[in-house]
Amino acid sequence: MSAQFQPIAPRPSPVRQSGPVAWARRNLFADWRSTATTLFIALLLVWALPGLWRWIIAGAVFRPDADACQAARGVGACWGVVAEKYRIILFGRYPFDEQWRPLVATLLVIGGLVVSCMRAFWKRWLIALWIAILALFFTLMGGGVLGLSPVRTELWGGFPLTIMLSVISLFLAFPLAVVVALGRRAKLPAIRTICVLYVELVRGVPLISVLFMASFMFPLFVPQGVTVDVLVRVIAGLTLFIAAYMAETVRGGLQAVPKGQFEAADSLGLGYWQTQRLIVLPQALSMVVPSIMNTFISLFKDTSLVTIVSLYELTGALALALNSDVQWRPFKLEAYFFITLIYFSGCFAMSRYSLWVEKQLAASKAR
Amino acid sequence: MSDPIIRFDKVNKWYGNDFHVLRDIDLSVAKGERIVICGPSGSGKSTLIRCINRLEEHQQGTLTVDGVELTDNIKAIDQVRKNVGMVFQQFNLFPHLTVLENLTLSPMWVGKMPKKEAEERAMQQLKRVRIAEQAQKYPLQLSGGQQQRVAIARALCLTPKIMLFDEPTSALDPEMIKEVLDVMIELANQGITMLCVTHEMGFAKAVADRVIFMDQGQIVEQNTPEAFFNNPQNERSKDFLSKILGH
Amino acid sequence: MSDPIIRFDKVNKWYGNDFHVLRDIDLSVAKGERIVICGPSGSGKSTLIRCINRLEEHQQGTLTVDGVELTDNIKAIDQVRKNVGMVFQQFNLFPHLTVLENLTLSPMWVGKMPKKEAEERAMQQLKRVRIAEQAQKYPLQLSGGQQQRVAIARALCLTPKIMLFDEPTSALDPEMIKEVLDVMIELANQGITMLCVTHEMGFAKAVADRVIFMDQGQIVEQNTPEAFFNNPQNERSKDFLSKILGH
Amino acid sequence: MIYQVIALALLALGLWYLAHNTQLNMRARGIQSGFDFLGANAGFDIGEKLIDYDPSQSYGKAIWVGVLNTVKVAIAGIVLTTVLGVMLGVGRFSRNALVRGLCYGYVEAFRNVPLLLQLLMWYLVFIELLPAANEAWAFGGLVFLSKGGLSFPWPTTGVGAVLGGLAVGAVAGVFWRRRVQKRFEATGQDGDRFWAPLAMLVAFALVGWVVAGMPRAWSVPEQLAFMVDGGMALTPEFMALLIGLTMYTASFVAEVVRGGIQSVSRGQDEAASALGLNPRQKMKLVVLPQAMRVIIPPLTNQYLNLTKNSSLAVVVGYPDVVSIANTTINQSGRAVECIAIIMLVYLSTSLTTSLVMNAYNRRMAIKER
Amino acid sequence: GKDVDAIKKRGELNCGVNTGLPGFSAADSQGKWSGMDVDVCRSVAAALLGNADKVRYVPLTAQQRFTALQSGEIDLLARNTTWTLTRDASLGLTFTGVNFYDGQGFMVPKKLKVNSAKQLKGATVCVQSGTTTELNLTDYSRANNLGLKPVVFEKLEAALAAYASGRCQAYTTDASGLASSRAKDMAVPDDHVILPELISKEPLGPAVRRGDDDFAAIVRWVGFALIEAEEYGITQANVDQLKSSSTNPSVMRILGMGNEDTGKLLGLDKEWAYRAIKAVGNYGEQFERHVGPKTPIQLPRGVNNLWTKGGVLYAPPIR
Ligand SMILES: Nc1ncnc2c1ncn2[C@@H]1O[C@H](COP(=O)(O)OP(=O)(O)OP(=O)(O)O)[C@@H](O)[C@H]1O
Ligand SMILES: Nc1ncnc2c1ncn2[C@@H]1O[C@H](COP(=O)(O)OP(=O)(O)OP(=O)(O)O)[C@@H](O)[C@H]1O
Ligand SMILES: [Mg+2]
Ligand SMILES: [Mg+2]
Repeated sequence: MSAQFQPIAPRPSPVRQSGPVAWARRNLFADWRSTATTLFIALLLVWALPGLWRWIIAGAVFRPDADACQAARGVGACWGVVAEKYRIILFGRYPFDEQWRPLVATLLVIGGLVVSCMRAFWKRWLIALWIAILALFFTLMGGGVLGLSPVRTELWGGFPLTIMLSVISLFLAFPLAVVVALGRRAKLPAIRTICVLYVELVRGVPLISVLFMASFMFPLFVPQGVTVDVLVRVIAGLTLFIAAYMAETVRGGLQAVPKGQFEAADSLGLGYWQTQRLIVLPQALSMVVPSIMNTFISLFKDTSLVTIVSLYELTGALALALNSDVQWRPFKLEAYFFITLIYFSGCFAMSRYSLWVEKQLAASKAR
Repeated sequence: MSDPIIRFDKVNKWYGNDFHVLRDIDLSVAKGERIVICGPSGSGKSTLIRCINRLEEHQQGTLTVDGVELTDNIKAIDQVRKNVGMVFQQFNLFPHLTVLENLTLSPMWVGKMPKKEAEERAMQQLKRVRIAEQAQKYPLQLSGGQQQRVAIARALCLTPKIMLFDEPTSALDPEMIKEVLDVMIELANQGITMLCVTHEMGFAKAVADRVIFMDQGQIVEQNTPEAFFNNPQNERSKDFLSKILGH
Repeated sequence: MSDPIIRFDKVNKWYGNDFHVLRDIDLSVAKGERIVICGPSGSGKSTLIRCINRLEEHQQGTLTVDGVELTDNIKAIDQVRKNVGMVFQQFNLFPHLTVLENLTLSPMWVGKMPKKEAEERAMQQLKRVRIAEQAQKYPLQLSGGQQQRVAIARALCLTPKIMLFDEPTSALDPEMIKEVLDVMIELANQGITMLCVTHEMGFAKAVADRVIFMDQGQIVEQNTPEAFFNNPQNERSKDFLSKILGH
Repeated sequence: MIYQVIALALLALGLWYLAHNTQLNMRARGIQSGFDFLGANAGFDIGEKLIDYDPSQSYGKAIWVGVLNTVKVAIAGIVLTTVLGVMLGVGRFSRNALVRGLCYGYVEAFRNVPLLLQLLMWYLVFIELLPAANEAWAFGGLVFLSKGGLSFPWPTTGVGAVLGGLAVGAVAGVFWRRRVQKRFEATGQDGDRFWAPLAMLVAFALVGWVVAGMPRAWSVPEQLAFMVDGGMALTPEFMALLIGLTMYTASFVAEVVRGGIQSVSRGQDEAASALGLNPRQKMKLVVLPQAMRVIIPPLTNQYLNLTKNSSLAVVVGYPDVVSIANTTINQSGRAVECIAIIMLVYLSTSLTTSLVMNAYNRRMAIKER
Repeated sequence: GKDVDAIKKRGELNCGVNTGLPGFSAADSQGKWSGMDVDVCRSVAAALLGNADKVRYVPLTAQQRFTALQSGEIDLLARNTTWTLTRDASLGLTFTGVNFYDGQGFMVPKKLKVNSAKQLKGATVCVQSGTTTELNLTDYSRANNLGLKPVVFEKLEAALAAYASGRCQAYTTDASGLASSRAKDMAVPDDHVILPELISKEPLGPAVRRGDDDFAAIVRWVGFALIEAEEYGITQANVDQLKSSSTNPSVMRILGMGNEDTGKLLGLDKEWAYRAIKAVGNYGEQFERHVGPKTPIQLPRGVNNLWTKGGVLYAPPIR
């Protein structure tokens, strides 16, 4: 006697909400204020775009021809400066004939980064891969074996140096950050205090004073006669600096692991280190992947400061390329745009990626 | 049946373009009627009652509340919202305001009522839900049951003709459920029109004039509580009831 | 009564310096006994059972579990935890591990069992809770009821002598509660010692040997389920029962 | 316990080792140390200064000038960053897609490029594109813009009176708002809370000017042989630093603001709608007060970052504390001491800020059980 | 001494030089360094290590230089550094002599039509920070009541770029630097003039860290040897020939011929000066090669001539 349930078949919505006209109505001309704003901005663009177009494309000089550039000044950009100088900008003072080596080395590291970004490759062998990549990187850059002529570190420069500084510092800072973060949550007050002091002190000062210390005062702190390559000292400075920030990030992740996880681990009889390693860290770290990405982005940008302590990474190499060349120096702005583009593409790609990871994490949480 | 205060007429709603969440809903609610809505999770219960004060908008059919048809017209929506009180599962009290401020907010800013008068009315409603002594505390300093009672009082401060409840007890501890249900039963007895999404069968039996069972965006069955619980007409309702009453 | 497997002897516990949460608890649990603990929120039920595997430590009195007295001695605690399985209200599964890995974690790392053996045992337990087919999924891909059953299986993988349940069904949707209760009833029938904090009276009636009612950190009343539900001896229990059975 | 003792001992040993080496090294190399040099004659001039300073004064004073310069750019930067950042952050929620897009584009463009590079570019733009100081662009003969900077007229007298008028106007504005609030509470009738107080500010400032005898003695910049003199001048170094810091930090502030607004749960918004509040009331009464709690801590971090980043002034030749300390290092050779001073300056700003912030957070914390 | 030992052990001399000052120290795009200051490094390396190429150049800004020397980052500072009392006495370093006598001047764009520094009233002047230049500018401005406004840059290049773009009306540094910059760093050198006033004495010379007098002596005497070489007409070209055939006792002493061994007293072998001359030539040759009238920098020999030719170069005798 009881009725059968008869579902009404779902129909598609009568109000199609897509289509460019509908979109524009909702997003550009919703009411008079919106319409006015749209028109105002459109006018601005109409006013500005042709000039920009002329400067960037139409009136620009693309050939490495200084006289043509000089003639086009004020009308069009001189991209010729990039065509002329890109090798010094990208590789600094690295011996000209050997520049394929930094190129290959950099591509290797970038490849490694791309691979590491893919979830499917988050396996144990990734660490081995990185060790291999870095070993190759240094072999290629430094030479001295396999018939490669030796190139000393002070000749390393440009983009490879930028990449190397950021990647190495990140790798070194990471374990330190984990230890400090765990230390900040330890029950032992002495250890906690040390960690807190470290983090707060480092975060309180600007990076350039840390770099200055690392590059010029370091020898005062060690016994006489001991010398350490300036590159190594700068990396140490960057590492100590970034680790303090990363430690806070990791601590955030640790705090976000619910108490219930610890209790469950306890009730299963796991010890402190087992709990940290098997339960807490995997969850905390995967939660903070996006923030670590962001730390990496700022590290990548911050490496530009090492030019202040006379290392010729990308920004420094640009100064090297142009400052002493009267012919091309007037076109610094164009050269700046060139490396801006490099930094921007790197950072933008990474920040997009970190957003994507964040979404993935949120999705996996919500099932 | 007197003139209905709420009328759904072939109301359809979609989320996005494809997700058909309310399907051909026809429903009339008379003044003073007390309705309990139940059904499996995701069946569209919340969506249904949120359409009534236009927290969600429907795309097809007509929905008339207290003589006002709900369209894009902002005036009409404001008009309706003044007459409809709503209580949420998660209470949604404003944590940065005291209990009293939570209650006077709308009367003062929307109803343009002087502060003193608004506070008097608020205290009345707080007494009605029996927590007048908590007026100066902040919401998060109260227990769940108390918070939900504040939420009810806040809705009552609008002097609404209709009260909507969306699973008001499901975020509460067993003991607190009773506090809240008691307050709701009192309200029901005062003759206010009431739509309540809940699985508290005891409550349904005690106060509902009608139980509505929904599944997959449709109203599958509606009946008096006795008839519905003792003798569900539809396969789907039977199945559902066997599960939630089974233990 | 045979030799008790759990013995509270004048156990007292404080949170901080002032908050006296367990007061002079005396309780013996015999091997194979099935106990349901109920009482108002904040009465110390959770604290009581969490003392048994020392997620909380007591400050006064002696607590002996399976012949081991619980003190600061880490060895003893490990010993006890191996024999006591616990199921939490919020499941507390490890979301980054598959169901199977959740189950084999403790046998492998604490019990030093080879992986294969641990997995076999895990599959057995998954079958016991009837979700063997979900072994390769991640916890968050399962429904609440399934998650809680995994949590039970995980506790069972310790081959515990005692199982503790802290409101195992209260975070579940009405429809899922039944799944979990069914599994628990099966377990109970297999004769494992069981302490369960719950307000599911149906369950208590079906399987409990004894119901313990707590209030303000004390055991107020203990009795067989029939006696307790039909004829509570204490004012406080009467009051409580009237509330939770009232609706 | 054992771990703690070991850790402490290791730390102490490490520190001692470093200190010991430093001392040995300095002694071996005959480097003088100590802070006595702060009293010695500095001998160099500083291009921009907020207080009287001349080269015959001490290093200490010179560094203090640098600290004030840092504070100047930091405060100006913080104010501008806040305004710009909030506008950009709120713009992300605009109903107009162009506004949304522009705000998004801005944020992505500016936060993904190193600040150093941006500073260099701004400075380059200033000193390349503007006319030379001897042929400055003049706007009405009053405002001059050139490679020498931005010069504009500045009253030589009566500033105090006008400021006094402004203060009175501010008080009057506060009173007005209080009256509006009272009337609102009494009758439910809301009044104007923004325009009237603003009018009062302007009016009282005018009154102040009149009371001071309507001074017309402005110092007006004028074009000299190879510079613009007089009035108030902002140097290109300062402007490049300020604009660079502001534009960069604002992109982060915009994200903070956006996050804060998004953090207010949808339930709050819905509850407010259900109570009949209109969108503006919702924003003002429900969303913003709650968003502020989320926004303030990261916002403070951005302020601190801005202050720390102002140390990049050295690349554009603005005499901030780092730049002057570096010069001091060079003239006096006291590297360790000067670096210590730099760190101390920055640490004390961040510590003070954190203390203030913690106090604020405690006061604003939502009261819970 | 220990520094000498350390350098020998390392087999390389760490030499601090300017980041880029044509004629004194500048690297070409292959990274090859050259200039007067670079020759100081090379000659010392040749004398001490036997090979002028065993030098690691550390480019330094004015601000970094003393810290770098104090901290041991470099062994020898050859970076157009002015010898002053304060620096000599309080920085823990020793100046070993002067390799260029200079004075500070101003460069201004020709179109300003200024022909004396006294006309620069109120002008903005670009200057590198942490230099004596900065101090002299201040003194001069005060003494003549000019109210000059300094704009101070960390790096020479930045200061120059700012001047070149017109940010400052004048640029000030040592006259040699002005000439060098005018020639190499200005798009059209003739658009700029160097004003006649020299407002200071700037004896530029190499400095070493205190604590190893032996090393200081080596650097000092290598410098003297190159001046003496000019006096006696020893050049890079004829040094080999002279070494086998000269009979002039002074020349023989300098080149370590016969049983003359001046090197022993310095802890070196007897051919130390020979190697230095062979590597970089005598002082006059260096001057001609790097900054002389035939170079783009076009500096006259002026005071930097031998005392016998009206200059102030007067090396103590090597004996
Ligand atoms: N804003 C939204 N956009 C898209 N889908 C939504 C949205 N809100 C709800 N839904 C979906 O619509 C369906 C009905 O939702 P609704 O909240 O009305 O169900 P319900 O009957 O109240 O369920 P519950 O008992 O779980 O509260 C669900 O499947 C839900 O996932
Ligand atoms: N870590 C803690 N620190 C301080 N007080 C605590 C802590 N944990 C619990 N309490 C307090 O101890 C009392 C007893 O807590 P317990 O969780 O045992 O109660 P319960 O009977 O399980 O209540 P419920 O039914 O709400 O779970 C409560 O008042 C609680 O607020
Ligand atoms: Mg719902
Ligand atoms: Mg509990």
